[in-house]
Amino acid sequence: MQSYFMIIISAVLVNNIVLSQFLGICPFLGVSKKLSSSLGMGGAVSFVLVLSGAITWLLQTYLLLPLNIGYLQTIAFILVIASLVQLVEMALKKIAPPLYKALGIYLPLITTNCAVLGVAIINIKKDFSFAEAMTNSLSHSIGFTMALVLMSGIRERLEEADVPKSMQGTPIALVVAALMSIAFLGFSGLI
Amino acid sequence: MTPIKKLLQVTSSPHIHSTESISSAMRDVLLALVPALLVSLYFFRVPALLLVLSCVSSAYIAEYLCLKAMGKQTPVKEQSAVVTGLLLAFCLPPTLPLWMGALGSAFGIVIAKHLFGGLGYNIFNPALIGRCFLLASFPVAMTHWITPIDGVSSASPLGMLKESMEGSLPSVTQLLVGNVSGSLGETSAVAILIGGLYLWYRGHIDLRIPASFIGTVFVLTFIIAMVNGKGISCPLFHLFAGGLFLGAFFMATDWVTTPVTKLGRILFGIGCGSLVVLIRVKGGYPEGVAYSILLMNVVTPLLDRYTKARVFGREQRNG
Amino acid sequence: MSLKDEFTKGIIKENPLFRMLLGTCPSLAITTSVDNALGMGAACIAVLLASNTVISAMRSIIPNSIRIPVYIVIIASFVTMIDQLMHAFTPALYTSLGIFIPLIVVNCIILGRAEAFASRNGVLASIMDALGMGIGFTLALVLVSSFREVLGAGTFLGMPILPEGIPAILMILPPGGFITLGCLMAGLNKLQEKFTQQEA
Amino acid sequence: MLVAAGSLAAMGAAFGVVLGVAGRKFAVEVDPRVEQILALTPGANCGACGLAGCAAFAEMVVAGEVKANACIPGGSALYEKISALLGADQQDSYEERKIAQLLCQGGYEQAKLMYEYTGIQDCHAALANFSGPKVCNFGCIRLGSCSRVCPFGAIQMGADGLPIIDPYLCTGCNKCVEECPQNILRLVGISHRVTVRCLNIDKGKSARLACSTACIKCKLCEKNCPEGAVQVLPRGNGTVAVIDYEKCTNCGICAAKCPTKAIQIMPQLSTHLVMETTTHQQSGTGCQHCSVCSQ
Amino acid sequence: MRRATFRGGIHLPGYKELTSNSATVVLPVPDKLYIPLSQHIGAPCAPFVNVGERVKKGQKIGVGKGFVSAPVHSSVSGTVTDILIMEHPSGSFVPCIVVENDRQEEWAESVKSATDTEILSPEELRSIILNAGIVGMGGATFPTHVKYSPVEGRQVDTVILNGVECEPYLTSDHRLMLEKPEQIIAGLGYIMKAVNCRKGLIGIEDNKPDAVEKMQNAAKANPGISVVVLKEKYPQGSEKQLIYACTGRHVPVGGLPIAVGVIVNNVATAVAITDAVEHGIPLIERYVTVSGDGIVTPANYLVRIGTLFNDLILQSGGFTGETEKIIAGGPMMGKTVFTSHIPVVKGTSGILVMQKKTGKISAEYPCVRCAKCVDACPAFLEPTSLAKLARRRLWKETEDGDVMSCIECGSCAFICPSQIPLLQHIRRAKQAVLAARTLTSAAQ
Repeated sequence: MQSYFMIIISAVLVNNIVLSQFLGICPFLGVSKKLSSSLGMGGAVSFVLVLSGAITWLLQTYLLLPLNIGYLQTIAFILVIASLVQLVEMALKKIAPPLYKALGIYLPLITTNCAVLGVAIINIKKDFSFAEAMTNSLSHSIGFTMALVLMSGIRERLEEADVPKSMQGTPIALVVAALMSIAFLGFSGLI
Repeated sequence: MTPIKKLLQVTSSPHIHSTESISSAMRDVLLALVPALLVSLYFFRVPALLLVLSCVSSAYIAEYLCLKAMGKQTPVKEQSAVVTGLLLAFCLPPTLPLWMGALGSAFGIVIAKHLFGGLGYNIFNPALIGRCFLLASFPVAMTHWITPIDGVSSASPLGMLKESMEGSLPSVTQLLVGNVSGSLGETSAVAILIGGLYLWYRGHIDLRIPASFIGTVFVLTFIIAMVNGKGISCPLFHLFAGGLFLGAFFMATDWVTTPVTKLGRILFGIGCGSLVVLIRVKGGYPEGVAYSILLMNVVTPLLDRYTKARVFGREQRNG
Repeated sequence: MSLKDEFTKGIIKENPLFRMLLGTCPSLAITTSVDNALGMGAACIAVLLASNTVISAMRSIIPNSIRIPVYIVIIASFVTMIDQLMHAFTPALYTSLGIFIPLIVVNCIILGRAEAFASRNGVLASIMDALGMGIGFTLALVLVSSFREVLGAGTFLGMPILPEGIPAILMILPPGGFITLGCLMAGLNKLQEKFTQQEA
Repeated sequence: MLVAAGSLAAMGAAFGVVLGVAGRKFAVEVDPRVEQILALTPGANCGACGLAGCAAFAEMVVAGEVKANACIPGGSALYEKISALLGADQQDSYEERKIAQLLCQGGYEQAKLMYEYTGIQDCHAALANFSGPKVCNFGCIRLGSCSRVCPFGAIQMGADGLPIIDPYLCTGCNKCVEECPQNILRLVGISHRVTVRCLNIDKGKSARLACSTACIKCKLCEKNCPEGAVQVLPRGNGTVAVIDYEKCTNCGICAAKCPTKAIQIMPQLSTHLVMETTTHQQSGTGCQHCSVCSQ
Repeated sequence: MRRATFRGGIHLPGYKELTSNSATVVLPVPDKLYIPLSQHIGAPCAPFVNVGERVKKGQKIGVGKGFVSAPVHSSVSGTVTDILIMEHPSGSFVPCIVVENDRQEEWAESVKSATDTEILSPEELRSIILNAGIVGMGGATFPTHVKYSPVEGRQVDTVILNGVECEPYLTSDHRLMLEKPEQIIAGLGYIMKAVNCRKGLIGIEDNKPDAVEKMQNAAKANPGISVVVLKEKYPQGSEKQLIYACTGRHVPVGGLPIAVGVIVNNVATAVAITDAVEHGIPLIERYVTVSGDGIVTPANYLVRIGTLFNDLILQSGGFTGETEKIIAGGPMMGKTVFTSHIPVVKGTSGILVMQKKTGKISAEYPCVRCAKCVDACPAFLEPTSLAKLARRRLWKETEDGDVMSCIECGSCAFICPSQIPLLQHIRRAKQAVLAARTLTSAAQ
């Protein structure tokens, strides 16, 4: 039990995927201008991340390792993720059109979201069991969504701020991320 | 009768205004910090004075240069940078090299305040950003504590707790007076309380934040002490040791970076309190006040958004 | 557009990191030292060069509808090769870059150039484009990492520059990455503002 | 080696099959034109068209609920392509370029004030007090609401307090015209160079007392116009000089005769610049804050 | 005793001692009176007389169109010399009937004392009130008879008289309560009768203990009436806040007090009703406070409607120092006017003259989010957020932030340490929201 708790705390707070591991920076900077879109992006990434985490773990354990072709990990994983994203997109379109409308435009962006591939690789690197891998994927996606939502709250408030012209847009978002990251340093040592 | 010479002014009401202004409020904050400053000067002597001067002057110069660079009016009467510098100095160890204090002060003012547009627009408390920047950058210098008056190296009370040196813990009375090692302005809970209550009396701070902040820390540490079979001294120790009072009365109540709604302020305090206990008890640092307030600064926009008061007369039951 | 222009545009005018905001993840993660930045840059140049060449050469035979998966597979193959090579020949670098080597696959620069340039241009132009973009990216990485290494560790390429106790460790921690990149971007914005004003 | 190639191929095949099956199973009937238009769009999902992304835009265009020129980043090129695809008639009638003109010259020196306004810089807010600070109730409030709504930075407030409209930057978007509470901003075709820059309908005497450059209804313009294009006509509860652009030849006699200089003839705009800005205007570019550029 | 009050609000300096202790002066009637045809909320009146015609005191000279209107009466006998467009204290231009005073003070035929007021039915009372042209005299000038018209399914159970007078400087209601307590109690009795209700309350702030005592003594005449002593806090006199303080009820957003079974009237309105019911006299005069630091001798006056501000100011010894502002009403909610050549109307409770003070106006700072405005807002809005949205012209968002619930009391702008004109930004947003609503309803 303790170890699962540690995985969650580690992934959400201490080693936050965005603020300390630098994965998924592009959507973090790009889709965090509005709270609604950051929630959508967070939801879409979480969904794909957990699903791909499961499939890549199974693939690694039951196919790549037995066949002794671990070095094909990168190709195999990216194939899984790319197909998965497309599959999810098609399925959502058919099964849940409202959800598709909400998340649809974010899905294509996820293929090249390094958070998804990154977490899949971390799951393998850390020799997690399946349950641990799932916990890890879920916690990372929670951490991602949390960072995104917090960021968008701040950026909505920055809309009315008198930010110097050359700092507007991405630079100030990076500074906000830096200061958030300083605040998150407070969690270091929790595990 | 004096005739009307010029055109009359036509404006929108109200036509009278309270005498309060930003500068008068900042003056009150500075005044409220005086007791703690005097105590720290008594205990930590010349090094403390020099560090305070270095932080304050660096903050003021940084503020001046930033305003100049951005083509804004220079702050003739504005003491907000001085307050930032002073608050930062209060949460630094008295032995810190002066240049480090000045660097942290400038970092806080430039990065956390002026890049966001200056007064009123910052998301994070500049003084705390300065402190955490220094702590992360110079961990050795930032954790070197000395005892009051004689200035011998010694661990801070919370550090002793962390390292399980419970035998050598100072008494609660010592903590109240401030006769312990620690950051230069944080040690005396009583002096800070006096300043905080003055601010409250002047109407500048809302007691909701300090009360819920300190209350949460007390309740949580009390529960932990009960579970672990320790006495009442443990929660009291947590209240008066470290920067809890300074943080709760002067930093968690910072206007700019905390929620404007009443419910938001209570949640802010509870959040800060919980995070402090989490970091102190489970985390890697002995002290977590600065981080907890910064973390809640991050959440402030969302708190404001989701805790809006119900407008008078909207869906309220009459009774 | 001449081949020379294809080459130079990636270095300043369309610099992938500063102007097009591509590849931010590695440029924050691995810029703790100039060594890492050079290694990462080299790896990226190699993958970019290879993938651009191959995709440009094959652009007429890849069916449009499945082009993205095909590109990804091609890129992933090259990344795997680089991964293996680095593992074998530069083990120290391999460890310090860690997970970010396989993650070159999803570096937006590479897929972005494949989609935006190599799939529409000839092999030679694509090679120039890849070189320009790759060198532009590498220079950006080196710039960011120089600031961080000097200020955060007090060294440059491992050589001590600042005395002990002076460097602010924060700069090589995650916040330092964000701050350096943010301030550099703001600085470049400011420069460009001045530049355009002078032109006008 | 063989294992590697084989398993990769197998994986590829497996995913291909799954995707193929899924593609058939989850197929949603879509108008093929939607896909085609979607392919044409910039794909930035910037929302400048007012819809949720490019896919929504494509759907709405096919449904006819949105005009193809709503896509700002796509510009005229996209408009033409979509029009060709949908077979819609492209508008080919030449529309003269229009720019905003201020129909008031009551600057600080000309117009008298009733009171000194202090408060927020917004014309609507000032208007709530006795119809604005000027004695003349038909003129510019001079608080620059128009300049703040202009998306192209074409309106600057001049030294006399009146907005100055840069004819080369103005795209005729109508934003300022909608904003102005006094209705003294109008879109006028660039070939119409003579304008009555006063809308004061009060009697000549009170108009002159209010402002030194008001239309005082002396009818000198009416009497001197060789084409009969200028007339003092009833407007609201009073009268004011009005130009009939069907007849006006830009001869400028009325402007020369007008004793208060309420009628003005504008200098000819540089054709080169107008040409350039006209295309700029038609393609609808100019920053729409769609964030395409930052992506 | 715990004083009843509302949540939020601010404490203001009173400046009431300037005028509260001296008896009201009856102002000599001027030679010319300018009687505006619009002295109420609603469509303006049409003139009922022609230029050159002779009119008597209390004669109807303007009649309203529609239900929400109130007629206008001549306040002197004399000749109509002109009908012209004039400045009006509400900040607009309004047609006014100019009556030249013949000093005969000859009453119109319609003005006669009632023989027995006990037998009047609610309908008769309402028609008397309508014909007397009585409007809310606290400043809102809402036609009073409209308030008393029965609303389907709503029974009024409490009538509250507003004797709070929370605006600084103003003391006209205070003097009225001291000088005419019996008429106020009688008027409240007629109102209760007109709306069929047994309970009457008079709300007075605790800074007027003499008025409280006077009213408590007078209230002994009617067992249904009692005095509620309220805490001194601004805006205690605002309708919804007063109802909450007196009864604990919340008037719903966008609703009228009748929605919670309450009617609120000003004490001055009650006196006007007594005059109308007992003597048949329409609303032709009122109490006006003339005060401010720009006036030589501040005082309260009993003034005929249509008297120019100038006459009042002259009577008070004229201006002192450099005049900066003339305010019709109190300093918190009153409107500035640009000339003293402007008539007193039914809603003019005070005239304030403010002196120019050097270095008083300090620059506006950015908002520091101190939330003092949020704490002060009696409607529980977030003035700072609304003003920021209004500045960015996000009208729809201000509407979502309930900007229309603002009662425009000015507490936020008074308290703001950054000197941001919060209320004016909010007013601008309300203006824009209303314009958008008109547009949409026109489109439908």
